[in-house]
Amino acid sequence: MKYVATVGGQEHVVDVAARADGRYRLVVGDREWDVDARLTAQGIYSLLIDGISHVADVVDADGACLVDVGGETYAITVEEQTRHIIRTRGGAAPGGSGQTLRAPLPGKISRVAVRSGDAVKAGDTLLVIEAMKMENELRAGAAGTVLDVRVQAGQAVNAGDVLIVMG
Amino acid sequence: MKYVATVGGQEHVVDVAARADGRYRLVVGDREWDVDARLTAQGIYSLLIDGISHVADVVDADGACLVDVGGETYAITVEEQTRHIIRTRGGAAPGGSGQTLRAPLPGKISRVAVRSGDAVKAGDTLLVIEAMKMENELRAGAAGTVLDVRVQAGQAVNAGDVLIVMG
Amino acid sequence: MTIAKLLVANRGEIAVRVIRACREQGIATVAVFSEADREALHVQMADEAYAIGAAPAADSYLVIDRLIEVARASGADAVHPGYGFLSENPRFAEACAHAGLTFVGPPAAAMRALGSKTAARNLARQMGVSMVPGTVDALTGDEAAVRTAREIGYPVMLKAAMGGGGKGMRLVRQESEMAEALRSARAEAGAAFGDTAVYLERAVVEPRHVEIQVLADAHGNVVHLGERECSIQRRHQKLIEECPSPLVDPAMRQRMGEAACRLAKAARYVNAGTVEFLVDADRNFYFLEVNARLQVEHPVTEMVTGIDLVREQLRIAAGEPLGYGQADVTWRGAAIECRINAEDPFAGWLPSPGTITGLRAASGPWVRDDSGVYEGYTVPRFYDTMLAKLIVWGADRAAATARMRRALAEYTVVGVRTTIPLLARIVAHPDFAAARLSTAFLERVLPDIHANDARFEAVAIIAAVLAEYEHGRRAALPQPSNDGASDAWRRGPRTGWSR
Amino acid sequence: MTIAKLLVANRGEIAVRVIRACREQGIATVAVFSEADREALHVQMADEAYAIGAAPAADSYLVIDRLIEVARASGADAVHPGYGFLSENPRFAEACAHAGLTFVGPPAAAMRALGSKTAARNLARQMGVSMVPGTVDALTGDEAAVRTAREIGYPVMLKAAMGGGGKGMRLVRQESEMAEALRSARAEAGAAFGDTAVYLERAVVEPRHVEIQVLADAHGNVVHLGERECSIQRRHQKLIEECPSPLVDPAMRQRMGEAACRLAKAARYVNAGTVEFLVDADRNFYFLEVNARLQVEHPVTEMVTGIDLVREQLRIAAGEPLGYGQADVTWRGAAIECRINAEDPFAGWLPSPGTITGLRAASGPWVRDDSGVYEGYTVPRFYDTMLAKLIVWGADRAAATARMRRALAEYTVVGVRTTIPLLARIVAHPDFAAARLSTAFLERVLPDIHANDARFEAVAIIAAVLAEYEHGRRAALPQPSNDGASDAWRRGPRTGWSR
Repeated sequence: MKYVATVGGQEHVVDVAARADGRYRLVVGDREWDVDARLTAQGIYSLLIDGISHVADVVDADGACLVDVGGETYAITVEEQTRHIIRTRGGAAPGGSGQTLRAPLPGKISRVAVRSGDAVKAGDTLLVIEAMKMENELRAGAAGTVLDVRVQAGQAVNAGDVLIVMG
Repeated sequence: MKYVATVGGQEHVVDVAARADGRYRLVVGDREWDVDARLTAQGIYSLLIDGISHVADVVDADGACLVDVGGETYAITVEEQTRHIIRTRGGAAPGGSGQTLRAPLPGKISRVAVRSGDAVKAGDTLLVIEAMKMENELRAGAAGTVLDVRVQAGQAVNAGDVLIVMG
Repeated sequence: MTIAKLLVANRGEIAVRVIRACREQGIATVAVFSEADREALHVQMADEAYAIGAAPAADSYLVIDRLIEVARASGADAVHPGYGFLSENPRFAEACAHAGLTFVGPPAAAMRALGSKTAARNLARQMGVSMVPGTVDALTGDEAAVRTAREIGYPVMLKAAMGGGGKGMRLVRQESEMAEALRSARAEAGAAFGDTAVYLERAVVEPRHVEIQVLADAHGNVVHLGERECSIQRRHQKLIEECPSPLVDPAMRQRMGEAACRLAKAARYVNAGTVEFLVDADRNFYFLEVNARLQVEHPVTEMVTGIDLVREQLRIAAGEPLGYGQADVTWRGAAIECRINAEDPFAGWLPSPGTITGLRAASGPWVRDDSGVYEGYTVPRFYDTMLAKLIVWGADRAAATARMRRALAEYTVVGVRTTIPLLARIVAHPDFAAARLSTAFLERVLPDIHANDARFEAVAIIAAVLAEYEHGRRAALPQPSNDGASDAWRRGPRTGWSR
Repeated sequence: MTIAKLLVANRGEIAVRVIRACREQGIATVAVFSEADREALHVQMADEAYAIGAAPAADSYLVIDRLIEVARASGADAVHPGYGFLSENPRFAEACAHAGLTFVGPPAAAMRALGSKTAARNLARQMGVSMVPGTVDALTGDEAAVRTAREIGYPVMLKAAMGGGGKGMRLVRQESEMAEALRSARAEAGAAFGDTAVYLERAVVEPRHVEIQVLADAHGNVVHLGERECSIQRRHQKLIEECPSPLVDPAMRQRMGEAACRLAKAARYVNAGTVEFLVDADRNFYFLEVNARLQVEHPVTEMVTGIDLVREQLRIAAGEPLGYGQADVTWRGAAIECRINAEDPFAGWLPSPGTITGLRAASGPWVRDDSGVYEGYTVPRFYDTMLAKLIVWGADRAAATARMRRALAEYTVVGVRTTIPLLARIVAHPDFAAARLSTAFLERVLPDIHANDARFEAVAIIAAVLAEYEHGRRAALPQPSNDGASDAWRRGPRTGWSR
């Protein structure tokens, strides 16, 4: 079974085969790995690779999965190779486009700093969202023009809600 | 929905109804209870009853379930009332009969103290099963005659295996 | 007036901490919970628990009348406010007194004399405790703020009069920042303490934060339990605290302790309190404020002195004398506390509410986990982000540091992002080992600290692909029967896969 | 000869304990595991882990050659044996030495002089340490046993020469019981230690078990860390241990400590060791045996002295001097340890292997959980039943006792039966509070201890019926899609129900 794993913009082709003894044979790029892997608890994996013991936590985070191992965190997208080829030939990028500002977490809009038509430069405060008793400023990632403001101060929003559309 | 809960030989008829707000109304015998119950983790329940906070662990143990609450443990059998009526009218007793000695846990038979035909009195050692580095003596619960010995020393057994049949 | 049943007017780990202390003293406990907290750990651990209102604290944990009502109805004879919320609100202390409830904390009068920073600064001045120059009273308006700032010179610090934990604090580098700083400081102060009053003082550059723990009984006995250093902060929120301070020697400890006790006596203070100081590069200490309550970081003092601070609070509130003097207080070894918050330090410190799907707390020798959460718990978005406090003790600071590194490496939280990876990097940083501490520590070392390097990337890829692979295999399996499915729900999951 | 990488020749909580100490010392760790232990916690916590054979210890954890082979192949330069298994086997110590591996424990010679109880009794006699009358050497045959028993008079105690933890011990009340007692004692000793030798001594009636912890470095420095009382036992298996002993005052501690150090010096003992004594009703102490290894109950000594015993073992093995003397050893407060075993004390103490489907360990102030298990772990049936050790510290014995009651009430293990309910009842028993302790304590109080009373029966019925009710409702729900099912597997369970 072949997959494409994308981490940090880098794509890796990974071939997996389960062995009779519950171990796995993986080929990542041109390197082969013999892995003894167990799911010891929900989302917590014990991996023995060439005698080295790793504990890796794997959780889904919209589309990608987050892997914590050895105190490091990696955001990795894994797709079956065939699906990956089809999708990339199609050319549509995964996830939301950079043109819309979405709520990164549920909370309450405490202040909106722009209105539609405003020209903003990178780093300008667009709005402030209050969650868990902290005011979190959301700033423009790049220069642009505000096309539409979908929320107003005092409004409660859920993670992923579109807040502002930029042009 | 009506159930029969059996604990310590005592049968209790229990009527349950879920409420809109996620609470429950139970009638046990002639007493009514308003219960706010949550499954906060696998097998661990938080119950608020008249403001008193209880944490109860409920696990299945062949047929019955074991409930740990407030440092006490209760073995309780719960059946739908209709099923209970049918079964009891049938008259078949639940669980294994006292005539057979079954292995209480997986292990290895380290010694068989009787052979078929032997007459034994209550408390006589029938056999010794070794598990977790301890020798556990199984003794006769009452006087009787050994009809059949199904195992021999050195043999590995699983929990529930019939070891000896008594008459 | 012994205490038989106590209401805990708080939530999270501190509510659990108080419940544990009560249980050990044979005191029955009453928890209160908002609509968001029905499944919180403190509700499960208390003997009784009652709903007090909607999720926002202003509609539940801050509603004095409701708390008094529950205390009365449940037959409680005492109230512990924890920290934050109403813990330093004299009106709450008075309401308890009027209702005949023992308030486990200082009397309202002492709270007024010390709990308000401005009042405390007045008293400290009278008692000859050195202070950072600034306004003694709350600022009346923006003009006054600008005027005073000009007098004492920028940078200046805005602080909430009722403040604690850095809420409502703002550093103002120049006059142009003053208006916005005042607005947000007042807003935050209002939300956190129900009082928008703020004051102003000169900002000491790269100070160290050192505080003295004080215990005072109702009979006039006052002792100090030495200091805690809490210099590692972000936006005035403490991240890591330790006892003793690597900076403080016995002589300095004695001087700071005496100043703190002098202040407590002058205010007729009773119960546990903390006197905070700023310490400059020349080891001069300046009075900062008094926290008229239990501190988040109280455990490091407990581990080193062997004194159970919550137990002492309960004894003092019940009118018992301390029963020991300053000479009986001894310090052994070193303790460090790390605050584990549901924030992602590598994604702009965004709060990370959600369900904790996996949890393995650190444990073992001299590791203490003061937690408010459990596996399966959903962290609500309405309250502060602290999940747990990880405390370690060691024979010396080096041993405690090594132990904290070990414990942070063990501590596994799956499902929500936490500050653990950042804390691990801080504790491993040479500046931490060398105790090069100041409130600017974090800003200074953050550039050396990276979200991750590639050393485990291959392992991560393998884990991710195997998860996806098994995911696919599972999906291909035949469906379990109704019984199978519901038994799984009932008996606990098959963590199968290679079983 | 500093230690860079250490192989832990053990499993369970003690392997985890050693790995933690190594991590704190910057020593890399190598775990070994049998076929039954691939998913054990020590395998996950170590830096490296290697399979060493089949599930039975005789085919894995007791195979000296295999352990040496793994140590060599992994590049380890030291071996820690933990307790039990090969920890007191001089042939293992020698095999390590021959392979150029530092053995973290006493030299083989000292082991032979003390590790064998019969040899130790000879030495103790020479050193003038008082002893219970009995045979000095291993019994040659049944006749010899019967003869000696007649001489010293019944009741007598059979003990394994290589013994520890009560394995291979039998009380013989009269001659008719001798044959069966010898048979089973030898069988148990053979299985546990690979040596069937047993000896015999007079049984002291209702003795108290008090032991002295000793530390000796390679340079002739020997100190004792005071005593532990381990009188609460079942079938010579310790259940609850504490430090200090309520019976021992400073003078008695000094006398016992000096006797223990004298013995250690005479045997040229190096590393951590324990000298066990029986104490009779008149507070006379009799030498019992030496445990030439780390004890299960070492944590209570650690909590009271502040000395990390495993760290000291590693330092001593590396050739470092202790660096402190007897006068530097101080004791603060009291500590208690409870052993949490997978046994059902209310069902004939039957071992209860199985999967731990739910686990909430006790935590918070001065609570230490030394555990070898985790939620989702399946307890194998091949090894001893100990899951974890729960240790608490308090300012005095009363505070520690109250804390242990609190901690045991918190400790939740779902899926396997444990000794927790019994431990909770013992710690709550008036005889425990009054320290009326002896090795007969358990037999004496068991009649007062009941599996349960009816006080929570109604709540239990409600919980059981609600579980069944929701079980039925779930079964009635439409099946989740493939994706739903596998996502649940992948993301962690929906603990839904009222969510």
